[in-house]
Amino acid sequence: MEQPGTSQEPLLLGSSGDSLREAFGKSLVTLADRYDNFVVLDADVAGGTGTHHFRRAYPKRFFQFGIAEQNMMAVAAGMAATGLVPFVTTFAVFCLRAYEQARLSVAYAGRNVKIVASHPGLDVGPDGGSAQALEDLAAFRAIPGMVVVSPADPLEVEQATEAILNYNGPVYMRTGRSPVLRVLPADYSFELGKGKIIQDGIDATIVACGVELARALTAADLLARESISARVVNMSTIKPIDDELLAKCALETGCIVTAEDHNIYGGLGSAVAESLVGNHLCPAEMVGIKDRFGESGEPEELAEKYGITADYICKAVKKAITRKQY
Amino acid sequence: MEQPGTSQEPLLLGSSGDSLREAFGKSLVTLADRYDNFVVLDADVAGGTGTHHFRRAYPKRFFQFGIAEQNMMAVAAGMAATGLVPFVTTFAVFCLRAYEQARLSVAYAGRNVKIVASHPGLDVGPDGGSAQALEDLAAFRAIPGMVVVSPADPLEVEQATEAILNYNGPVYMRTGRSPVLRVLPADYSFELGKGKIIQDGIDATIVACGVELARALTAADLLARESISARVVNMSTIKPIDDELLAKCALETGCIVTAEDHNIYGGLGSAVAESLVGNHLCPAEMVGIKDRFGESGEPEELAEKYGITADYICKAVKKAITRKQY
Amino acid sequence: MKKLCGCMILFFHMIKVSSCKIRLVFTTNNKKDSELQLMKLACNIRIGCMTAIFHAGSGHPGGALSCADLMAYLWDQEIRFDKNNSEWEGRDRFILSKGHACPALYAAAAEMGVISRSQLITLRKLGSPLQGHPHVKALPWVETSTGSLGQGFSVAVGMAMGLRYQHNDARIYVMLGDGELQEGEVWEGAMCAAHYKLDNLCAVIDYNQMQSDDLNQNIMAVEPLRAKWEAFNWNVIEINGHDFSEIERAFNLARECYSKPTVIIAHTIKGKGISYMEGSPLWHGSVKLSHDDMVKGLQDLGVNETDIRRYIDGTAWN
Amino acid sequence: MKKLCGCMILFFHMIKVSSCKIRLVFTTNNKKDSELQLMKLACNIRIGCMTAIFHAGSGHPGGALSCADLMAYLWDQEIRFDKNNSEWEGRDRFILSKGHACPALYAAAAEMGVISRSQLITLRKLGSPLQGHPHVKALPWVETSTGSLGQGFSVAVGMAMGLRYQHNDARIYVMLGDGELQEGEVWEGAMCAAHYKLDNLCAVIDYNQMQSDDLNQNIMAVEPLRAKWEAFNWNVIEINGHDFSEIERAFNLARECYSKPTVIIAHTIKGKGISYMEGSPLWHGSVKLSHDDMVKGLQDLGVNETDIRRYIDGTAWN
Ligand SMILES: Cc1ncc(C[n+]2csc(CCOP(=O)(O)OP(=O)(O)O)c2C)c(N)n1
Ligand SMILES: Cc1ncc(C[n+]2csc(CCOP(=O)(O)OP(=O)(O)O)c2C)c(N)n1
Ligand SMILES: [Mg+2]
Ligand SMILES: [Mg+2]
Repeated sequence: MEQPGTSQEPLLLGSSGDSLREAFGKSLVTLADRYDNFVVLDADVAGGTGTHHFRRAYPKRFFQFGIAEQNMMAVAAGMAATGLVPFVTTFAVFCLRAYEQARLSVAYAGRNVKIVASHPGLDVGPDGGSAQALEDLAAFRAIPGMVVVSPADPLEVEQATEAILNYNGPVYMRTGRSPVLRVLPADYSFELGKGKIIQDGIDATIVACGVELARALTAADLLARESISARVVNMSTIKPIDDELLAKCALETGCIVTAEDHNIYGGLGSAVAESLVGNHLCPAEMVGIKDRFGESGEPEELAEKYGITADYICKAVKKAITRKQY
Repeated sequence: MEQPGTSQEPLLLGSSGDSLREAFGKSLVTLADRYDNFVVLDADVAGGTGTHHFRRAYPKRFFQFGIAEQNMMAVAAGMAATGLVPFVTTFAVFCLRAYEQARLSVAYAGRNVKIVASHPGLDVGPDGGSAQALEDLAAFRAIPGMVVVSPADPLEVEQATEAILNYNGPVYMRTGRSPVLRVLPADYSFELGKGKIIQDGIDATIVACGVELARALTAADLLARESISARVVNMSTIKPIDDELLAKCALETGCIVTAEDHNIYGGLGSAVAESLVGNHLCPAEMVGIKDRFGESGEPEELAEKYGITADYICKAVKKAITRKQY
Repeated sequence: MKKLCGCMILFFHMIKVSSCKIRLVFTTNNKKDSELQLMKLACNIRIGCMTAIFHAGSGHPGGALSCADLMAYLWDQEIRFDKNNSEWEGRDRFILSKGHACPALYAAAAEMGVISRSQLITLRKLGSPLQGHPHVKALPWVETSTGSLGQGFSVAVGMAMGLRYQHNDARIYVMLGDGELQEGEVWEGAMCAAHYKLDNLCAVIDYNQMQSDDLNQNIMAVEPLRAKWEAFNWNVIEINGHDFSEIERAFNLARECYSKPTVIIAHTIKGKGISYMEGSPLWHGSVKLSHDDMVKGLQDLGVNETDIRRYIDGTAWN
Repeated sequence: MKKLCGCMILFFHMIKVSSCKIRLVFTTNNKKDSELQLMKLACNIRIGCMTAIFHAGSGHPGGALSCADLMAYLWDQEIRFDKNNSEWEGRDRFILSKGHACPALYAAAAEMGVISRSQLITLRKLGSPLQGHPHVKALPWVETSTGSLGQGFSVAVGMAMGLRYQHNDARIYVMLGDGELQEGEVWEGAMCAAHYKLDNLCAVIDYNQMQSDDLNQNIMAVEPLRAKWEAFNWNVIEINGHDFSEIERAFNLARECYSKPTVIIAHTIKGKGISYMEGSPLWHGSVKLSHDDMVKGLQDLGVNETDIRRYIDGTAWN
């Protein structure tokens, strides 16, 4: 297909380090040979979403739409109708710009489109509150049939990218902006729709997703020093939620703490709450942003100010334990 | 202000009967004299949202934006910045078109804009699934600081319209398309942020909003015949949710059933679940649309097919009762 | 009406798929006949729209009737499709971006034998595939789900890109309303289609100058339309959307235009064919047609008394 | 540079509010001086941008520098405001719709005394009102929160409508990027502003021909710009956005245009003033400026060694 303009490769300044977005961009390159039917769509933020790696490696499978997210989303639905599997990529907050297109042209029409959003939550940092999407998990979870995924580290991003490619249907996946640690074991294996116990414990379960998993693991370590044994679950599929695992954790540990870089309303905490009240009851505390917008600052500073660090998770675990019913 | 075009009043075909949207349109007229600082914005659906009443009565305070919801929403934010209180009115599904504008230009900027959406849920009927917004409560609930309201009958619409006008901040309010019964007592008084016990009971609490309140009341009557005493709460403010009342109901009736014309994920049921697991625990069942899109049909037929009639509420109540812990 | 050369190219496609619809090739000699035939078809589409909306109890007649002639030409003359295989990869794609006008689409499909005529009276009823707005999961041949204005156009752009990427030279036709052009998404899509030089894409604007509540110019003026599309780098053709020879010429020119997408601005009359609807602001949005509306409307369309009764009681197509 | 007649009308506003900024009235005699003064101001704005972004560790220098001259003129010459009362109802409104260029806005405000210069080095830091994108709850005088392209423009349209409705004849200025014009919302707003004949609205396009990743024409071509805005019924003025006499002429023409909104298409150079940034595709998006980048950049802006050191260590404005 004719690509307009020059073929000069613009230099890249956005992506940095071992971030979820970088992992995503590189995974696309890795997967491209084995899956020749997917294409990547960008809205002038390839440097920020990690897809610049794919653009360099597979320029013909990379489509640029400029700063026009609504059109990009519905175009993806059209491309999917011709048999391609489009990855729609932009920042999480700009996915919200195309929310109704994702609803109608993608989900209602049943198109096999993968929406992959970088820059979610406070993890966005210095760009400030306008750019820190705290609503995306809630908004996309509400769309019928939309699968919602938020992997925790680069290894999981790689596995999840392949898994959503193998799944036939619309998916919304969050990556992340800031450099992250590898927290999952080398033998970890992502399964769409399943949570995974990363560290076992008996006094409480911390259910986390995305960048909060690392904080949950730190929290578990801190709690261990106080002889509190916390189980840590990586709930990287937020929808469909793993009811079975949640019921098991509720039963075995008696209380749950959720942790997410998202508004406390509508996201992971909400999905867990729905599951608990409908299945196996147990008290839960939610760690997340308490219905406020973010602001400029370094992610760690913001996590502290907005109450989503390991310390806050520890506090929530202790509170949850006091609320246990048996 | 100069209004382009003719002043010919287009005839009205959309609105009908004693519906929530009609009540809303008429309330605007009633309130206009006492509140001279609000204006009404429309995106070529005034016949459908009820605002045609206001247009006829106050043409200079009525602004037409054509089929361009994004612009309308952000324009409203700009108007609010000049001291006006804009009502942004369109169908619920087209409010989603302007979701990111509602997030940034309205909520993040802290503008006193009232978003009022008609045509939510299966209640939309024959227009079909594309037009039946099952996501709006979830999506708007996730926006920090956004108040979310869904009144149950014409009387409450009238009161709620005035209440949100008196509240200084962004609000999303659902009305409804189809004719409804007046179900609230004449001495009912809406309070923003408060649920109201409409009918008392001891075995279970049905927490409903919007058109589901009428069905909840019918369900309570049906249950009474089987000697099940169900309390019915009108939870017309979905955010902030009335935690206190929910805790009281959980304590006093031991189980809760939520009922809403919305996806079971993210809306009223979710708000209630969040509250229960975080405060006074009790089992809950959710009546709502189970993550599917709607389709064409009459509202009552769809309610039956998608499981949100009084009968389904009854079934849910019975199930919830079996799950009671004491 | 299709130019012979176009048809020759087409031929190579068609021989591969024996069941696909062979289009008529009109010569100047039988032009009158062909036009009469199209007029008859358009009239049947209008009857279908009226009958479907009447039985549904709601629907948007104005914008369905204004595009009936365009729809007749498109489905009878322009669009390659195989009515027995809606998945045929070589088919042209037609997308009704102004989805509320779907009665015209369903009626055209019924005339073409894609669906049965008797299905028309199930429009908007529970369980019917004829949803209030076209839904691809209910009717695969509608290509995409529409109903929220602006989106179908972008989806069409995506199909044009996707097909070209896969070296499929099928064409994409998308019909928009004039009020729909107020949606910013349309201009995003317009910019994109021109940027990618999508000459396999042809947009048709049903320019009836009215939208839901009133004339465009009273709601939100969209003029000058030609200048707008030219400034967005499209090939622009302006025609009378009720004149079949102009319609033919326009689609032929569109097919011959290289490296630009084409937009056909078709001037039409909202409610065309039904005397009491034409020019009246009453029939733009969703309405309920009364028994009298039906009688008078079908009379305008030249239907005889007996048949009118049969359309009204729903037995016409039994 | 403001025409005297414009100033006379203005005068009646200004006498009401004694504290509000009195604008200079330039005559042809002192034109050279005034231009030199504006060049100096623009240079200070550029120094402010570089220093703020350097200390922040991230930010978008390219698009901040390209609009520095426009910003200098706007804030020094065009916009009525009262630096001691950001809520003054008679103030003109300025909205930076391309919110990522806020270092230029903050630096201009610092030069005008709206904020203190020393605040500039707190850009993007926790607790600073100088958010990564302008936020009205952190800084009331920025008028609205931006950062998501396209929205600020619609908000400006809303302010123009709201002020006119309330018989307030303040003017609204809104600056957009060229990449921003790809957002459909801009064309929705453009259609709306022309429909309502908002001659109190003046849009400025910082036409640096580049967006985040590359030249517009490689990303998504936006040309022909003049034809687009004309087709959307705007008064269009095209200028060199680095030439103060052209800038002056444009704003004067805008003020004199009745019954149409005006758009000033200002041709600019991304990264203007910093030799290694101009024309290079490296500096469009958010970047981190190194120590060397700062030294070289400030040298280009004519800053001496001692001052460079003080900008770098953050003590320049102590
Ligand atoms: C995004 C969106 N907003 C609003 C509507 C409601 N609506 C349905 S039809 C219509 C008028 C359409 O006018 P036009 O595009 O001119 O269509 P036509 O005149 O051909 O019927 C409107 C506003 C919609 N379907 N989609
Ligand atoms: C809706 C939206 N999409 C994407 C972005 C990310 N973004 C920030 S700056 C930019 C490029 C802007 O280009 P242009 O408007 O030309 O600005 P300038 O060249 O003046 O910096 C992009 C894509 C955004 N801010 N908003
Ligand atoms: Mg029309
Ligand atoms: Mg630019």
